[in-house]
Parts: sequence; structure tokens; C-alpha cells
Amino acid sequence: MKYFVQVDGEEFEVEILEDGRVLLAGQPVHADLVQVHEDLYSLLMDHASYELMVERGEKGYRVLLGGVLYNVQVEDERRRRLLAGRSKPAAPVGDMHVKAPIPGLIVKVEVEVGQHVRADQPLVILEAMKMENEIRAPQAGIVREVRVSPGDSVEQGAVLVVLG
Amino acid sequence: MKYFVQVDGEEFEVEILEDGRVLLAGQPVHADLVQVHEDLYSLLMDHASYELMVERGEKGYRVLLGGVLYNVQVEDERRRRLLAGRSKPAAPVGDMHVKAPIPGLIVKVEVEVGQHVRADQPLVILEAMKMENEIRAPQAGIVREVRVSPGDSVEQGAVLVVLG
Amino acid sequence: MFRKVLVANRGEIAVRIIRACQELGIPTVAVYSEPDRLALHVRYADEAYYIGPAPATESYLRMDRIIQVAKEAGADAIHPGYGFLAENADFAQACRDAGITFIGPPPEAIRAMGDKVQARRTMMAAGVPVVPGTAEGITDEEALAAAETLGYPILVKAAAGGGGKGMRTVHSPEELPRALAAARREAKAAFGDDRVYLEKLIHPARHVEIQILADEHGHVIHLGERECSIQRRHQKLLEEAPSTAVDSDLRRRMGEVAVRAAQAVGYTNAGTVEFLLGPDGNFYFLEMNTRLQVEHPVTEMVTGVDIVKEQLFVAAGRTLRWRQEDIRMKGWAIECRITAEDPFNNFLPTGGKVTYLHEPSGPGVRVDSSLYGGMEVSLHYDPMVAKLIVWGETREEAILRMRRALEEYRIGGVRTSIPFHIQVMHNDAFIAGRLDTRFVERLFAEPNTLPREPQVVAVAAALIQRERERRTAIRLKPHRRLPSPWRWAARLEAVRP
Amino acid sequence: MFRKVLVANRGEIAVRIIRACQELGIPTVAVYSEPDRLALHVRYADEAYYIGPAPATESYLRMDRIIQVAKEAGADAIHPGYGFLAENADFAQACRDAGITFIGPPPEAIRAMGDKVQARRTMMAAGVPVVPGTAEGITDEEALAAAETLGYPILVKAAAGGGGKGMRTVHSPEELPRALAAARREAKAAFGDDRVYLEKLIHPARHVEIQILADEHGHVIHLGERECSIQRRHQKLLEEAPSTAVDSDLRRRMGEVAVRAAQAVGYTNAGTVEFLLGPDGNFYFLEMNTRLQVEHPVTEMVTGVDIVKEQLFVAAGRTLRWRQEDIRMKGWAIECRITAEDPFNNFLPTGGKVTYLHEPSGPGVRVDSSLYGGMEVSLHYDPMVAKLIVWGETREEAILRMRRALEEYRIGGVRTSIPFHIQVMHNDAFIAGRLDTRFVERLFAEPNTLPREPQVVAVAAALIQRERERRTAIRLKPHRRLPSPWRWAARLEAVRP
Repeated sequence: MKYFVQVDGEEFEVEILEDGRVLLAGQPVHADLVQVHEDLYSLLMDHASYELMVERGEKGYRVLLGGVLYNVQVEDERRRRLLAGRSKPAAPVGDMHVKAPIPGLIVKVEVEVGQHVRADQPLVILEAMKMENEIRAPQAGIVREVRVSPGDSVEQGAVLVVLG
Repeated sequence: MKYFVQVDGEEFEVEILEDGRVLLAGQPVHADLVQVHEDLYSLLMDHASYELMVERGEKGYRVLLGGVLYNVQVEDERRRRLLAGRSKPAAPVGDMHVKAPIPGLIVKVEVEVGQHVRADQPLVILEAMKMENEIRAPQAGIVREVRVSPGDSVEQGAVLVVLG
Repeated sequence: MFRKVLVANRGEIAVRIIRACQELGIPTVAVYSEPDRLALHVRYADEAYYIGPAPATESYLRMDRIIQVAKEAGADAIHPGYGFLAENADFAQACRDAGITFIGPPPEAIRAMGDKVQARRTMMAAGVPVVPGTAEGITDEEALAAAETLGYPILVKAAAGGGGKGMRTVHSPEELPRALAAARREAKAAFGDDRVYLEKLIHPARHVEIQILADEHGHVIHLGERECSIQRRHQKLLEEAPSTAVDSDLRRRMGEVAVRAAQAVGYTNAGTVEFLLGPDGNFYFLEMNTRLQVEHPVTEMVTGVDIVKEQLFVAAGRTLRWRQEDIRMKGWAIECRITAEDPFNNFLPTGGKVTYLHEPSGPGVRVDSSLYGGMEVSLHYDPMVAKLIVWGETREEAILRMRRALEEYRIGGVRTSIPFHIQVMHNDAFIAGRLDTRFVERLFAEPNTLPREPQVVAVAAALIQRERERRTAIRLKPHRRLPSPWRWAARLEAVRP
Repeated sequence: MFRKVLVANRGEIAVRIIRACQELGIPTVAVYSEPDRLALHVRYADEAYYIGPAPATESYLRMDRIIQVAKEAGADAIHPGYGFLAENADFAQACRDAGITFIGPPPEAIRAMGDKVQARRTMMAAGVPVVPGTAEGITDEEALAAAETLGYPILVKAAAGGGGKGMRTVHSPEELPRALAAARREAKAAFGDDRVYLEKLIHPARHVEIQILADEHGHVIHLGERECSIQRRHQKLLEEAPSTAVDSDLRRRMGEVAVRAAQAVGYTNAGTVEFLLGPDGNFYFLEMNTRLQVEHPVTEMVTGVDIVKEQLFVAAGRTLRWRQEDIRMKGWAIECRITAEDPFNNFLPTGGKVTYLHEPSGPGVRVDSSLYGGMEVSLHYDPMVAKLIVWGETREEAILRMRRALEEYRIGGVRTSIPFHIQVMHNDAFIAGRLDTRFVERLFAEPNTLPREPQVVAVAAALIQRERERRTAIRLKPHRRLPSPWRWAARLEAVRP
């Protein structure tokens, strides 16, 4: 089976043969991966020893290796063939929900409905762990909704602002 | 429910009421036991803090606390009532199987069938971990069977000698 | 010595203090809140008392309850650790009134240093250099005028503050009103007091502090400096001792000033005098932390003095066991604060269950930790869950040792600051010892220079994905035998290139 | 310095050596057998090569394969650790022939010390005192006669021996034939050589050894002594430095003799000269271990010298970084060997899976360990899985620190020697420093004096039993809601006595 692996946007083709042999971009590599515990893996690749922490998310894997974080998506050849007929998935459209990353208290709301915001512009100030945390816009857009007011307590994951 | 707990042969009566209160020999104690992980427990008893390693065996519990090992059997009042009509369980009768505590190689057999042995007398010499280990008689008796010969490889739990 | 010591804290510092007591043969009493029932400090102490639900105001900040527990348990001394009640003069006074020794300075010294403006005045009178600034409790209008006189950039600080809370840097008059408002809000929330004051910003500055020990018989010594410039939003992340900016002459001068500062307020027990060290070698008193510091271990590693044990001796009325001339710094120590924060997501605090834990050890490595396998990291408390400290003969050895220790540290289930520290240990400016309080800001502005191995990650991810698919396939065909163990070997020599 | 170092070992010592290399910036190559794929040394090294199945003769003892891996990986040096190939002169020679540096003494020195009888002769010629005894390879009849001359008790020892294998103590002529037979059998099995010899038993004796460091430029120094009297069946269980029986004068004299012993065989690198120290202060050469010792960390803790790094420097041809007068012992260090053996069942080796692991840490604690959560402890190798080492300002502090560290150490799923060490740390003779090689024998003859808490155990067992019954009951009534978390609180203040 062939896998197309996106590592921080860079694509690698990894083929795993039925007998366990591994080809990276068509070249054989000697790869031995063993799970140590849940998210912890040991990989020996051409005798080099690596330890990886692998978190599974909705969109793929979040891999930590040697202090560097990699965001990884894996697609196998069957799935790629299935999708080949269709157009490439477009950039995300529709509204973007900005959520509270931790539970806390809304101290201040910095934007109003209808306002244009730049990427990284502060939207809301959330107090948690006794510190004020600025919640910033993940991308540019227009504020469609503001769902919180100063003094509100919010749970983790609560939608604070909707950008369009 | 009342529990009769034998700790290294000494009996303690522990009553656990429906509401969770605990009485030790009829006296209330403030006891809060929480499992940390599998065999590891934290107990707060009248505010004193203890950590116990508890292994479950066939015959009861093997408890390690502060470097001391306790062999523990627990019987609840229902079971005790059931057994009350019967005579006390007699001392073990019948044959005693002396087993290999670790896998290894039989180096020497020190006894013969028919021989009287004292408790703690060497029966067999088992080489394991490159050391010779003397397997001794757990109690006095007569050698009924010798199931191994020098040169035999034995698995853990293999019967070496039967005492009667 | 004390009959029994109550530790009025949680986390790694409670464990640290309990260990010191055990090593002196003193029984200990822990207190704990609802989520801390299984915390290491509860399990390691001789006795433990429940004091309330998770919020600190209902448990670890309940002076009345803690003193009541001390009485009930027969404890004749209380160690407050850091944070919570450690710099609360009322608590120190309440202990004294209850006939219990507060293991720390007298309430008068806490008060004298606790009010930042009064402390400045006292220090100026004692001949201790201070950063130019304003009086406390100024209005926004006064602040605008004072800032013009001092010259930008300036710092807005909370009068009752500490630990970076209620503190803001301001570069221009336009930013000032917003910064004042934010600082007042934070200060109000954290301390119930929204008074602020201004200070000239020394730039580029290092944050260098001097550890003090003082007994009740008039002896005050210092244990040299700690370099604490690596901070994010005024929170220290990483400390070392000694500092690459301090030579023996500067150490002696800063030490003498720090001793004078402690003497000026009748200080006893352990404390820390924080200085800003300017690029010209001038240093300015910032504040005195009238308690044990988080970063005390780096000083212990280079001086061989066990600061917590010394606190216990001194609080019991003993004479300091060390004279100034006995104190020598040997080698180099570095501490990384391991926090449950995601360095790849703006250091947001992360909770969760610790599913796997493997802490580093071996020569020259010390871990002061509150972690255990199965622990639920609570968002109710400070995100610092452990401290990794190393010692080396030289700074180079300490850095290499810290790298290997960080690489060995495995915490499953909770995101931590470990990758941040790995990055620092490979940063050229850090390795060269070129530090100031803007270090972290610059670090985040630069691209990460750690070697990237995307092809390794790609192969691992493909193998993991294949196994997931295989498991799914096996679940659909329950009669097929599950291969065990979970493993793929591609060891056939034939495929080797 | 070396380009790349291959570590020809496993377990904690492989980890120890890899850490030292990492801290010097030297890449490392691990080798591993089938069951060791996930061992820490494999995961911590830069590279790892599979060398064969579990039995050591097919993996860690395969000289040819190890040298082949070194060549393939481009390693220019091999560290043998201890055990396996560490004292194998043929291996040292094979490395030399392959152009690879053997990190240890030259093969000639290994040979000279490896043959116990030749070593005795060499030592006597060099003026090193030795225990009276016979030549090697004596017959049983010769042994009986010689024993009469030497006087009982005597020791039967294997000519090719080491580590207590093939060794027996004999108190009377009647016991001798059986002891000779057993010693020959063990020696044959372990070394393929059943020759034995006799030695007078010094009694009561301490086992005290001197650590040596020697470079290739004629410098030999010693790092003081280690006390290793706490042994069971000639296997060391616990070591300390310094020894309570050695003052500075005796240390100087033993050190000088040890240096002379090393010089007599042209020794280089790290080594240890073992002595028996009699009650009269006389000491006798026992043997020289021509390798790194298990217990080297206690010397590191009191001298500040990193012995493994020094081995690497010296093997690379550098001059020793220390002169004899630079070496000072500071404080006290104790090491407990943590083995997978059941101290409540005659120290029988125990295998199994490590289901929970929490290793101690904090000030003054070092753990050199091969353990990790999920590890399968294999019966194929030495049962020592970790070493717990503490340092204290004084011996008393070291003992108290060791107690708390042992109490913190939690290994689930595998029985270990930890309870034995707790008992030692509470033993009056140990605390008083009254040690000799019969210490363990006496300890087991005495009743355990640790405080017993049967009532605590009874309450815990009843609560656990109730929970088991409740769970069973719940399984029978699936609609009843399972109380969660698994916990019983009896906190109602009403029940407090």
C-alpha cells in the first residue's frame, strides 16, 4: 500500500509492501517501529534510533520528535484515487468559530459585530490561571457574532466570536 | 458487613457500614482508601498517610507497607457463618508438590524416594541466572516422588519433588 | 528542632519541603484540596488533612483552617512554600499569635518588602540602588506626566504585585491608558488592590537575583546570584547559577548590597533580592521575595547548601552553619521549569491525565516534581508541574546534560514546555550566554533552528496509519488472528540499500 | 576525542555510558538482543543494531558480530561496560586488531589480573600484601592437606572466577569435599574451567576497594575507597563511600598500594583493586577488577569525578585531568542495588512486566536505571535493574535520604530488593557503621525490627475486599450505576473518635 504523507505541507510517498518492507520515495529503507506506550513510539530507521510522541487529532497526527512539532496528514492510495476525480478540496469557507482554549472569565471584548479584523488581532481577553490571555483572530475576516460579554464565565470550547 | 482479617495469623475484625464508616474492633476509625494504580493504594487512616502495594494471590493478599511484607486473608461474616457449622479447616493433608520457583537447569538431586526430610532440608539444586539455588523442603515429610534428574531443564512451576 | 512541621502548600514545593523534613527526621503534615487527594505531597507526608474544594481561596488560602489543622495535628511549625500564603504577613502574624513558628521571615519584614513603594523608600535610605520611578497609587493623569519625565520605555507595575501579575511594558504615550487599565484589572483580580506605579525600563537588562540566608542572631550571608533573564510575560521559565554576566567582583558587590537590603528590614530566614543588571554593569534593586524561590535548587547545586534544611534550622533558632567565606560556587547549574502549557500554542495552559511518565535521572540530574502516572493535571493551580535541574563542571557540560535530560523526559497525555527548553538549549545566544529579559521575545521571532527530520516522521506516520487500518480490518473479520505484539519489522537484509 | 562510540552492553550501565557520551557530544551506537528492542539503551543511543537472540552467548557475548557492527557503523571505540566482554582480554585484543579503541585497560593487564593465581604472584612481587592461600588447580586431596596448614575457616575459589561464582566458605574438613564439588560445578558452568584454589578466610573482614584511574602517560591516581561488605553469597548488595573503617591515613596507605598494584601490570583506564580489611587494620589484595564497577557512582558522588567521562578521555590518549592532591572526598554516598529478586523468598529472581514505575528524585538522589513503564524484566540477564544512589553532607543524612528515596520508589508488577534495603537502612549495626562480610547473614538471622502496622493492613484489606465483592455484585446487576471513582470516604466527622 502506498501512503502520501503531508508533513507540515511537504509530501512524502511511503510504500509499505505486504512483507513489511518499506520504500520511501521508491527507495528501500530499513524501518522498525514499535509502540512503547500509547502515544510513545520507538523507530529504528536505517539503524538511527528515534523516539516519537504521537497525538491523534481529527485532522491527522501531531508528532513531536527532538523538540520539533510536526503536523501530519496521511492519505493512502485508495483514498487518493477516490478523490482524484473530484476537484481539490477548497480553502475553508463559511464561518470560523473562535473558541475558548481554556475555561475562564471574559474580562474584555475588543471587537464589535461588523468590524474587519486582521489575523492575530486581539478579539477577547480571557482571564484564566490568574493571567489575562489575549484570544486573537486565527485569520482575517469580519466579525459576524460576539457571543460573550465581560464578566461571563466560559467553559473550554465555548464559542466566543464568529468570524466570516 | 463485618470482615475478619488475618494478618500474618493475627485476626482483626473490621466492620464497614453501609454509609462507608469503618469500625476496627468496634472502634470507629476515619479511613479513606484510594487506588493510585492497579496494585498501589493510598490510605489515610485517622489522618496518618500510608501507601500500600497489594498483590492478589490465590490464598489472599500480599501487602507491602514500609518495607514490611504482610500475608493477609479476608473472610466476611456471611462466609464465616457458612463455615461455622463445619469443623475448622484441617492442616493441609495429602501430598505437597515442591515446584521450581524459576526456570533453570537441575544440577543435583539431594534426596531419594522414601527418604525422610526435615523442613528446610535441601532437595534439589537448580541452576538459574548462573547461580546455584538450593530448593529446600517447605515442611518435613517423606519423599514420595522425584520427578527430575540432573541435566533436566525445567520450566517455572514444574514439580520437582513430591513430599507426603 | 521542631516536633512536627505542617506544609501549607501543594505540588513540587510541598514535596521538596516534606523530603527535607524526612531527611532531618521531622514528621510532616500535609494539607490538601479535593483534587489533590492522591498528590505526592499527601502520600509522602506522615499525615494529611483535607482542607477544602479545588479553588485556592477555599483551601490553600484558608489561613484559619490551616492553623486549626496545625493545632489539631500538634505541628509546632508551618512552612508556607512559595505562592499561596508565603508572602502574607497576616498569616505569618496569625501563626505567631497561635504559638506556631512560621518558617520564613517575621511579618514586619514581609510587610516592609511587600509594599513595593515603601520597600523602595527603605532601600534608598539603606543606600541600595533602585530603578528611577514614581510613587504608588498614582492616577492615570499623573502617570502620563511622570512617564514623560522618566522617558519611555516605562513599566507599569501593581503596588501589591508580584510574579509579573499586573505588569505592563509601555513604549509610547498612546499605549499607556490601555496598559494602565489592564494592569489595574489584573492587580484588582489578583490582589484586590488596583493601585499601580511606574518605573523606568532598564534596557537591555538582565534579571539577576541574590539568595540570602539570615539567622535570628544577626548573621546574614548570601549564596551568590541566579540568572533569571529568560522570562515570558515576566514569568521565569529557566534559571541558572552562576550568571555569565557576573564575575567575582560584581558578585561580591551585589551580595553586599543584598545583605544590606535584608538587614534594613530585620530579615531572617531565606529570601531573595532581585536586581536588574544593566548593560553598563549597574544594578538596581527590584524587589525582595520574602520566601523560598522556585529556582532555589540551582543555588543548592552550585553551593552545596540545602536551603530548605537551612530554613528549618534557622527558624528553630539555630545559628547559621555557614559563614560568608565558606560559600564557594562550584560548577554550573541550570533549571528548566516544566509547565503544563503548550509552547506551540502560545503557552496556553493544558490540563489532562498523565498517561505515561518517564522522568530523566543519572549523574548530575535532579527532578523536583509533582508528577505521577495517572495524575490529573488540574487547571485550578499554577501550571508548573516539575522542575528539571542539572549540574555540570562547566556551563557547557550543564547545557549538554540538560539536552539529554530533556530528551529523556517523557510525559504522555499532557502537553508541556519541554520542547521550548530543548529549543533554548540549542540556541546560539543562550549557548554564548548572551541573555537579557527580551531573550524569549527574540527566540519566538526567529525560525526554530532545531534539525528537522520530516522523512522520519513520514515513515513513522505511514506505519502507524497502516496499523490503524489493519486493526479496523481485523475488527471487521473477527476470526482472523490478531498479530502480536503490535510491531512491524522490515529487517530483511535484502532491502538494505 | 572519538568520532563514535559503540556500547557493547545493556541495562543501566549501557544507559550510563550513552549519557556520558551524549554529554561530551559523542554519537553512540547501541547493540541489542531480541528482548531488548525497547530497552532504554536502544532508545537513547543515536543508532542501534540487532545482534541476536536473548541468550548472551548468541548476542552480547558475540565478539565477532559486535566488532562487525562497530566497523559498519563507523565507531572508532567500544565501551564494554561491566560483565559480558568487559574483562575478556581476547575481546580487547580483537578490538585492537580491528583498529578500534577498547575503552579499558590493555589486554596484557586484563590477562595479568584475570588469572587469579598469576595475579597473586605479581602482587607479591610488587610488595602488595595478599591473603595466604594455595596455588590454583589443586586436587581435592591437596586441598584437604593445604586447608589443615592454612587453618579453617577457608575459602574455596574458582581459578577463573569472579562475582562470587564458584566460591564457597568451608568451616571444617567434613564440609570440604561437598564445597569443592559445588565450586567446581559452578566454575565449569560459568567459565568452562573447573580449577579451584584455597584461601585463608579473614574474619571478621570488610570488603574495601580502591578506585584507580590511570592514563597512558604514566599517571596513576586513586579516588579513595568504597565499602562493599554488604554482600549475599559474595554478591554485593549495597555500597558506600567512604568506609566507616577507613581514616585518612589508612586511605592513603591503601591507595598507595592500589596504585602500585595497577602500575605492576601496566594498567591504564579505570580499575578497582579489591582488598579484605581485617579487624586489626591489616589489608590484603583480593583481586583487581579491570573494568568499570557497578558501584562507581558512590565514588563519583563524593569526589565529583565523572569516572565514565574520565575513561573516555584517557582512552582517547589524554592526560588525566586530576592529580592525586586534587582528589578530596566530600560528604557521604550510599548505593542500593535494585534487583528483580524477592527478598521475602530467598532472593529468587523474578521476572514480569513493570506495570507501574515511579522512581525517586529530588536533592541528592541519583537513579541509574534500566527500568521503564511496560518493560518486561527478562530472566535471561542479571537481575539488577537499577541503582539508587544518594549523597549527604554526613553519613547520617545519606541514610535518612536513602530511607525516603526507597520509600518513594514504586515498581509495580515485579518484586524487588527494595524492602531489603529499607531494612538495612533501619538496622542498628548498619547505622553504627559496624560492617563486615557476614552482615547480611546476621541480618537474616535477626527478626525484622521495622515497625509493624497490622491494623492498617487489616483495614485496607477489608476495604479492598468489599470493593471486590461490590464489583462482583454490580456485574450481576448490570443496571445498577457503577459508583465512580473507585473510592470510599469515611470522612463524616461524626465517626472521628
